Amino acid sequence: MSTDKKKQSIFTKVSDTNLLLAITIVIFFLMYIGAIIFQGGGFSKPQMFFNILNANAALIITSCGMSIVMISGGIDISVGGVVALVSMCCAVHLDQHGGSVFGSMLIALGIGLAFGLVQGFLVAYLDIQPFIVSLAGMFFARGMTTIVNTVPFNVENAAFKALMDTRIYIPGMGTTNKKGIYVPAYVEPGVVVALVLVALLFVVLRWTKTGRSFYAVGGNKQSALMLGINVKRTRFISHLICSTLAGIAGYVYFLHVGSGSASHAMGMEMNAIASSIIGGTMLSGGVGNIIGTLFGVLSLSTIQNIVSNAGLDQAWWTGITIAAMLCLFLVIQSVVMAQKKRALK
Amino acid sequence: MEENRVLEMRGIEKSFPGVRALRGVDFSLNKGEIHALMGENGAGKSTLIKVLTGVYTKDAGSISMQGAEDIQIHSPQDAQNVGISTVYQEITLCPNLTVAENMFIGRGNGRITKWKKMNEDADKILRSLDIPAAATQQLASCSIAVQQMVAIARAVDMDCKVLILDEPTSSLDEQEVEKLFKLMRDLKSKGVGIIFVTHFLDQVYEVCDRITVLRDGTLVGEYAIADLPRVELVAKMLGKEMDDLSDIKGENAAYSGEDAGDLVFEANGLQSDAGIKPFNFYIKKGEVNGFTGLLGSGRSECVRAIFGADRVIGGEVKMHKKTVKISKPLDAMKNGIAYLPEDRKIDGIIGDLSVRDNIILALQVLTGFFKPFSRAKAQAFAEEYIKKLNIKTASADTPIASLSGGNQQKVILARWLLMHPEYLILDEPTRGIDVGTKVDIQKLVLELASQGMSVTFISSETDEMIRTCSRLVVMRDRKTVGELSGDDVNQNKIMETIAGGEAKS
Amino acid sequence: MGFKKKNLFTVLTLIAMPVMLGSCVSDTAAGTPAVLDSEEEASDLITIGFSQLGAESDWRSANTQSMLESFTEEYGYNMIYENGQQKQSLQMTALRSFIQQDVDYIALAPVTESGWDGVLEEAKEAGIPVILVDRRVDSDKSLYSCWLGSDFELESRKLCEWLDSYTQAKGLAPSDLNIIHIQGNTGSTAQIGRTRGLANAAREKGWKILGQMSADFTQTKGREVTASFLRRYDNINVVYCENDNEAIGAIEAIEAAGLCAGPDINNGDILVLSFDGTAEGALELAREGKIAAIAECNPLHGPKVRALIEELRAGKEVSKFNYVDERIFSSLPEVSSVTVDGISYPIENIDN
Amino acid sequence: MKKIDLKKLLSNQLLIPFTAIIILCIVNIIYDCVNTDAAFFAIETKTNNSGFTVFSGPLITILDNGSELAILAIGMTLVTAASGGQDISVGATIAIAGSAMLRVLCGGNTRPETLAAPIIVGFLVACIVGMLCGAFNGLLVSVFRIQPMIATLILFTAGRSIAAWINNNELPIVPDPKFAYFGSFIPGIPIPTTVFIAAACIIVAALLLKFTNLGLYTQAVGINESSSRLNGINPTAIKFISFIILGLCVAVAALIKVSRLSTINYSVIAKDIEMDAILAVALGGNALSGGKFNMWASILGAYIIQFLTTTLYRFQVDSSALPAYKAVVVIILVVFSSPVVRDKLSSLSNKKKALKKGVA
Repeated sequence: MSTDKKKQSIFTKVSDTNLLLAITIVIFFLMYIGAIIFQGGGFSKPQMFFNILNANAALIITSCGMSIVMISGGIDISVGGVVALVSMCCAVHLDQHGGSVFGSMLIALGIGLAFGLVQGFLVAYLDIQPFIVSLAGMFFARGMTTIVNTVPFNVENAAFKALMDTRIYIPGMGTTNKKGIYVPAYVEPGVVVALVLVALLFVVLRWTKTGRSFYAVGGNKQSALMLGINVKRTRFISHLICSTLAGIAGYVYFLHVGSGSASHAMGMEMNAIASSIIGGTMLSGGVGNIIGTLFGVLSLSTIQNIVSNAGLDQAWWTGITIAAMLCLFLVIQSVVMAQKKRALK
Repeated sequence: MEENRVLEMRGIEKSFPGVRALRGVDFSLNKGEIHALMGENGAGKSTLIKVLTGVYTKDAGSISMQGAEDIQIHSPQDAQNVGISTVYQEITLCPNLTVAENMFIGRGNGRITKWKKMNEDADKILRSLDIPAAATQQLASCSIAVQQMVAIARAVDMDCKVLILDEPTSSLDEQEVEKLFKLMRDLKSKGVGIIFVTHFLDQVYEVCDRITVLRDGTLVGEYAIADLPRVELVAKMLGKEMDDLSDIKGENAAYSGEDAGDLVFEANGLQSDAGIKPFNFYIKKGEVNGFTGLLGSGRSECVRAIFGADRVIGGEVKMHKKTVKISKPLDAMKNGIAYLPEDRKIDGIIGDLSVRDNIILALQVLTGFFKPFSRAKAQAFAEEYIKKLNIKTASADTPIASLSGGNQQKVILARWLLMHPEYLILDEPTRGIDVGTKVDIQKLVLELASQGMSVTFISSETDEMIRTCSRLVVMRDRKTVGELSGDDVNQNKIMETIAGGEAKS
Repeated sequence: MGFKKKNLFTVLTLIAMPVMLGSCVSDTAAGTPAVLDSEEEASDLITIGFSQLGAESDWRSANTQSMLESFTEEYGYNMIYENGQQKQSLQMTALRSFIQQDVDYIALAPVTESGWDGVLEEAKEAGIPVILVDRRVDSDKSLYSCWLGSDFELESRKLCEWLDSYTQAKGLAPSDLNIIHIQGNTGSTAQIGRTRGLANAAREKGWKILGQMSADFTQTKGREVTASFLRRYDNINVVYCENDNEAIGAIEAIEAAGLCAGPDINNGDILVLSFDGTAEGALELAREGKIAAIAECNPLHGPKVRALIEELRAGKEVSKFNYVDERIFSSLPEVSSVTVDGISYPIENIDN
Repeated sequence: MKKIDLKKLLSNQLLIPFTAIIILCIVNIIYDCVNTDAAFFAIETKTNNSGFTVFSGPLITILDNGSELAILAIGMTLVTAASGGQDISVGATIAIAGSAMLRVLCGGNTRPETLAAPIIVGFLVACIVGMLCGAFNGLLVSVFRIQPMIATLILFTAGRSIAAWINNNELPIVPDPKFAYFGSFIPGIPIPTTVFIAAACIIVAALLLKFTNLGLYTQAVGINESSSRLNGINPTAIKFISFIILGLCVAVAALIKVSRLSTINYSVIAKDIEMDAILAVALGGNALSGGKFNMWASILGAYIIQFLTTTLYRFQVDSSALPAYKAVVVIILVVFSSPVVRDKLSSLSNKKKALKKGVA
């Protein structure tokens, strides 16, 4: 018994997932507090945080989908394309075909499901590399967006504009500005959808059978098979969920932006991957947490706000700081994992 | 099927391209019994287990359990449903999940994982089997031994009637082995039939009730522990009739060149991070010596330290009495040392490359990055050794992965012989190879020795060592326990040293 | 390197990275006075948030530079500048963060005309006046205090008048003109004005417009679009570009296709027309005659915007639409001046 | 060769690229018959603006525009073979290398009259910068053992911003007309210079593979890293070298891309070229999980992608709708080369054969 006790240092007690989650949350709060101290101005007001949520509701949903695929050992870089395709199709449906808001929601879900079924089948049952399948998915989605409608345009449909402008006011968090006017704090409906999905996915991953089988398949595909888990079905479902979430995220993005354009959600898939990694998901599979991914997205957008508020008018600072942060997290993860492995030897 | 029989296998046949792995094997297991399955490498032990667990499907024969005649097992799930559970040597659990999850996942108990109940059940089982792990602990943070016991706990919790342990103790230290035996005795008292596949003789005599011995795919016999003394078991495993094979050592005169006696390679206090204790070792020109001992006694780790395959952390190495620094395989190769690794699949062959590329690889690395062989030269090298070692291959272009085990081994051997090494290390060169190729390889080794090459030969088949080596270093539990030379190199002496007595050097 | 040493090395870089990152982000933050001391002496400095739509062309960079130079401390202002990178969503977030940062005035150069109602209402509720720069929005006029920019349609009508008088001087009938039309960002005020000017002129004067395609005011797209037109038609003699960068790209495509951009339209040359007149390369091409004529679009809005804000601070009423004065350049002597709606505009040569 | 037995040809790696070329040729021939004026295979001579006779026609455009992709395919094949992963930072590194080159050539002011340094110096700087980026990726992949796609995601995110930072977001234009020759025509020579550059790179690659063991070692490391280590190869070094070589290819591609416009646009230059480069390697029939590779198949794959793009342009397909068609082609090729489908097909054909034999 004694040898095992010696190895029970705090390091090995906490599971990989929780350890990386702790790192992410600590760094996020450090950054946010740092921003409040250094940048004063907007950050001290709660609405700034809500603005981050409003602007990134779609990214939160896609990143959760991406985390699920990464946890089960795959990858899906078509999510950005799907978001752009969904917003264009809904825009065209609403304005040119005079469709209803509910009809556009069905279209969004339909596109997500379609991509999920095709890509899931190719990856799980034909055993083709997820990278290539989703690369083709990205090409197809980006191409179709311009085929559906070449010119970007804003939606005029009244019912939709009403939905777009609905604000969910949060009592008591507003602030009165210099001119003595009370500016209420509000959140967009998309944010509510995103947070509900995060909670739902957390429950799925934590408690349901399929949720746990994502982790098992991601941890070791061979052992998962021997333990009696249907590996093919699990990988199929992971891709299905990821693309369906991309469909929903597409609608949330459409709600936020209110227009269809081929250049929408450019590079969103890379931001989703970056957020998942910052959130503690490992691409090698088996490790990851939805809450971590949520904080990953928040960290990413806080960095973007810090950089733009710092008056750095050149756009390049955001790219460099995000890359530096991603590099920092990757190196921390690889060192922590190596440390942990050595502690067990 | 008698009353207390839990498993009966009759006339099991299984063959692979070129090799008949199982020839009409019978096997029976009683309730509440620990039954050892013994046999040298390539005797068909693992094939029999894989047939029983559904990884392979049998060509002929019948498997029947209590109350179910001639059942068909095509997948691990089928075996699990019938009550046969297996714990493999490389543990098939998910390191990233918690102990409790590994015990209960994939067993279809409802849609929702009730964490609290699952952890309580897991803790109850772990405590009942006295396994030092907490249900909420991540599996990767437990030691290999604990992980194995968790796998056993999972099998037990699925109320399995037959529990197969495939070489569970190969990477455990004494305390952990003791804990495992206590667990096995508990299960035996609860009526579970346990098949214990192992190499370790003393472990068999300590815990098993009956032994089945296999050799070259045939059933040698089934004996109770009491009426099968240790030396007789070894004899049955190695097959008596192997002795009257001509003593090929005599055919080749020992190397008699004028520098016959001087030292080619010397190591003192050599130690690597692979967990072996510091050891001394030397080999003269034209001498064939060997490391012997049971599986897991540290034989491979010693030669990997010599070759620089593992990270050397201590000791000194001399070539022709001049100290040399060997920190990585390339240094050893430059000093004329060649190493045929133990595991062909992981360390030997480069699967998709052609036979020709596999043969010329080592010499190519030595010749240099900027001096690739011309196509013709490489083809000439390949054809020379394909003829010399009569490697059965369609052409020099076929990928090595599609060759049989024996031919793959010959290609790797050709790779190192092409380098014309001064000192050749062969680690289990004849494992899992048909008997014909085995004798070829043994003859070749002695022929090379007579031409002045010094060879270290490692094999778990002691008769092979006796027929080829003039000096044997005996290993047990990662330490050298003795050295035999001259006429000490015989069956009984080896068995004594391995079994435990200090051999006089 | 043994794993131990390598691991030490990684820990060192880890510590260095955030420190370096932190210092460079914070020191530049401290560098620009705009943010740090906005709390203490907020009283006398007027903070103004400027959301520029991007940095896609030289005209845009000149416009940004002029705004930055005219709202510095000596004039009693401090400006928070945000680059929208051609994305409406980024500009909307910028405006919302200005509202949070409690700025006194907001200047907005909108990337497209529509979709601004929501955020402009928020600014109105927060009592922050909004001044539109360069491009218009289709939202209700009450949502912004005023607009300043060029009269794009006037620029285009001046250029079309020049084309008409030049081709007549060269003895060409309107029907011999084959024009391809390289448009700017679809939906932007500049594009809408300059397209409407050409469309009306073509209808009145009977010109043929062979093809019309957007090149987003960038040189790369300008080159691609012109190249694809040249592959499809071989009788093109006029290329109407909606900014300098597109014109530079168009000329490169023309030369790459083995044709010649120049004044001699009668035997094979292609007349290239352009707007803005700020890109150095374009002025150079105009001097050589490769660009026949450029309608200036004056990017220096800074001083005029400051004047408007001074009037607003003094409480005076400000007219809704204000125009900057603009000229038209050409190095070809045939046409000396053009008259539009009775006002005559001299054709100035490039140097002054 | 005696009777070409179909089985060997069928399993040969060049099967996919060849079928793709044949299909595309047929499609173009049909297009030619439909509208008589367009002749796909004709190479006409035209005089360009500086009065020199130049070849032009669809075939020439394929060779001209496909050259960057072919050069990148060389580097990408080695990286995929050695590290078993993909480098998605290629587009961004082209932006960095191009920006550095322009910074050196234009000496910091956006509209220089004369070159601040000779073109060769600019190119050398681009090579160094390209190799530095390759080294950064190589370090993360080989030393820190981070998955290639994730390691290169860092440069993918930061690349275009670094490029913009080097030139302070200015768009400098190179004044010297000689610089533009690389991207277009050298006066007097009818064939576009990019074709020569691509040919030179392919020859260098051929020499590299013929006169060094790079090919053998890369494949050995890709297939079985631990066994190659035991044979004296240093896997970390081989992976690192493959990223450095890709860095060089990036520098050459940057030279061509920047000289086509003699200026640079950070967000648009070489957009999504990394996806095409990876596609080229896959079209060449090379496994994306590393190991055995055929360099010529990848280069062929690169030209096939350009062949497909040019064909689609001839069908008046809008450039931004093109990826959709490309996606369909990729899916078809990948499905037919996937092991599962191949087993199904071969078991199907065996059944047919058995049936025939049974019947006969």
